[in-house]
Amino acid sequence: MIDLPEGGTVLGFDGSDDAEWGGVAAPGAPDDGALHLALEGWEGPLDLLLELARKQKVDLREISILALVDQYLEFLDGAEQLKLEVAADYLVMAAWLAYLKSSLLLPKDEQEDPSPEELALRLHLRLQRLGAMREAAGRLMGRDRLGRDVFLRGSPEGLRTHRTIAWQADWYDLVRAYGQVKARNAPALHTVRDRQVMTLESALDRVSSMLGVTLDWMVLEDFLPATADPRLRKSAMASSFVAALELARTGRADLAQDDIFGPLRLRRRRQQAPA
Amino acid sequence: MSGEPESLDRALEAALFAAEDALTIDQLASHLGDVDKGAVRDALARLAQFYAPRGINLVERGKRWHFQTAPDCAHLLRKERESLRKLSRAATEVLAIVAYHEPVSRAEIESIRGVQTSGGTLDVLMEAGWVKPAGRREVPGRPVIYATTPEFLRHFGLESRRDLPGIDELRATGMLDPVEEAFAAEMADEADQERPDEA
Amino acid sequence: MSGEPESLDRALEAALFAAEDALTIDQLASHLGDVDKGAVRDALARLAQFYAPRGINLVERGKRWHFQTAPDCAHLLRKERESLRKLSRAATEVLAIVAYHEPVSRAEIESIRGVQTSGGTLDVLMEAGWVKPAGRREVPGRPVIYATTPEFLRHFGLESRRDLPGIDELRATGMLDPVEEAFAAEMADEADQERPDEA
Repeated sequence: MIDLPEGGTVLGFDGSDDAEWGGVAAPGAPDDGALHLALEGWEGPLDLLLELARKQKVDLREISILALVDQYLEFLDGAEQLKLEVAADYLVMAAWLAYLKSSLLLPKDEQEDPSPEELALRLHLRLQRLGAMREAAGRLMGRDRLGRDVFLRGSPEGLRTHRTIAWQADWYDLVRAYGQVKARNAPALHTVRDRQVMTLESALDRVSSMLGVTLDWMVLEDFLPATADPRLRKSAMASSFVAALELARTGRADLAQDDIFGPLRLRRRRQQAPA
Repeated sequence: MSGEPESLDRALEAALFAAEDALTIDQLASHLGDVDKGAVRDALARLAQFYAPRGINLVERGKRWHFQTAPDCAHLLRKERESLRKLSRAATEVLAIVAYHEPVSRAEIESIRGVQTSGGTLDVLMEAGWVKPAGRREVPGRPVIYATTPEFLRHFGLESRRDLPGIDELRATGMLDPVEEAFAAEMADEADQERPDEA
Repeated sequence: MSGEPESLDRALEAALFAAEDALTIDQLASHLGDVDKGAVRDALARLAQFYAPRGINLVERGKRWHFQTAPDCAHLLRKERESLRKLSRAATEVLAIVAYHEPVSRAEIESIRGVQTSGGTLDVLMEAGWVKPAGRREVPGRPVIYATTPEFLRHFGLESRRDLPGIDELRATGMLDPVEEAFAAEMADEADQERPDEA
């Protein structure tokens, strides 16, 4: 059983449904404003039919479809404000209902398929479902609603998750950091290691004096002093090389090298007769 | 519950009282430092019972718990709080259809209401936080389907959708079935009933 | 208070719960429809007593009444999530300098470190609770001087600052080696330690 609330008068629907919806605005904010200007707040033909059916004050299953059809057509006749261009749905429904009515009145054996009874049943079912939802909406809106009937705490403190940083350092880190600071800033004493070198002067002396002994080519290495210290040997090599270049530049020696990185040879230059 | 309240009860009271949103048992358990969820559940039941006769109630809405004022104290509080947005009748109907039929497409809503539903109506419901898109129906056109939200349950004081007023009765009487199904069922019934007459 | 609460008590509970601010007795009385103020006062006293042992308390603050979470439950409202973070090398150095030289000004710290120290570094150490300002040095400019805290000693497991090793000990343990050498030595150590795993 669907228990439908009572409505206002059939033709003078004036939105007095308000109270039944638990404070929600009933008409006035329809889906299609223009339509409702003409039809005073009905949400389409089905809505109007449901409203008319409710006026029969019987279970929706028991309503007389014929009576409903008559009321619908009568209503459309009486709706003076009806604007054709916006009420097309209503007129289509009216035409369909007129057809349904005539079919219902015809003798049974002249009926086509689907039978008018089946069409009427479908209409019944649709009205029932819409009625059920409308009633459910009413009951829903009538519940104790948050912000209307029940309230949340006015000013909750809120639950918060605080992220804190727990700094980590241990004794070792600390002490070592101090040690490093100290070490970094300790007065630094730089000592240059004492290293044996052969100076250019001594190389010049040595090479030129050795050149005086022979007129043959000699490899540069032959001029180096005998030493086990590789560093000193490197230094002697560098100085002797520079000395050889110096002797060549001043015309006292000839320098020859057959290939790149080949042995560097030098010999005393023959004294030209000063002509 | 008499004498000193248990410390878990006190902790739950404090947390729920301070919370800005309703909290699930999981959230409560983790917030209170990984308390056993069964214990939280028991304590919540105990507290709900304890607060039932008072001016503040502890309620569960869609698996979330919160404190709210007792419904019968509404008249004392309402005068200051008339900010609740009025819903159009179209919107209340669409909301009811979504709630009782969910998930439901716009075409299905329209077929029940016998009228086109403007997008604005669904928007209002979505803006209120009561309805949300819930995927698409895997039929040609893949229409968007809509369902209610936890906030809907909270607002209307429902523990779950099973608490929707009259839903069992509506389901039992086939009022939630599509017209075509109901029609087929009725025709079958009639055939059954007519057979004895014909015999 | 036992059995059913009185309706005034319930009304006060609901009103105080939903209120955004603390309310005076006058406000409560007029809000609830011109109830007798004496009755409101009595009811508030009754409620305060009723809620005293619970996780929510009803308290009066400067003639205004409001609900608040019980002070001993306050820690439940803030879930502390600690994230551990290792002190940066700069901060560790500054901390070490403060520990060895305290009390010490920022300029002194900088001169010992040989680099400028950002204010943030000292802030981190103060946030960690290991360093605190310890007055001002009575020299021109009156710079703030810093010292370590008891929490510092606790964290580092020191009975007193005298437990910090001296320079000679540091040298003996290789802690005065220049950073690069110490680093190289550590890398070598690590390589040694890793080798067995690889084998």
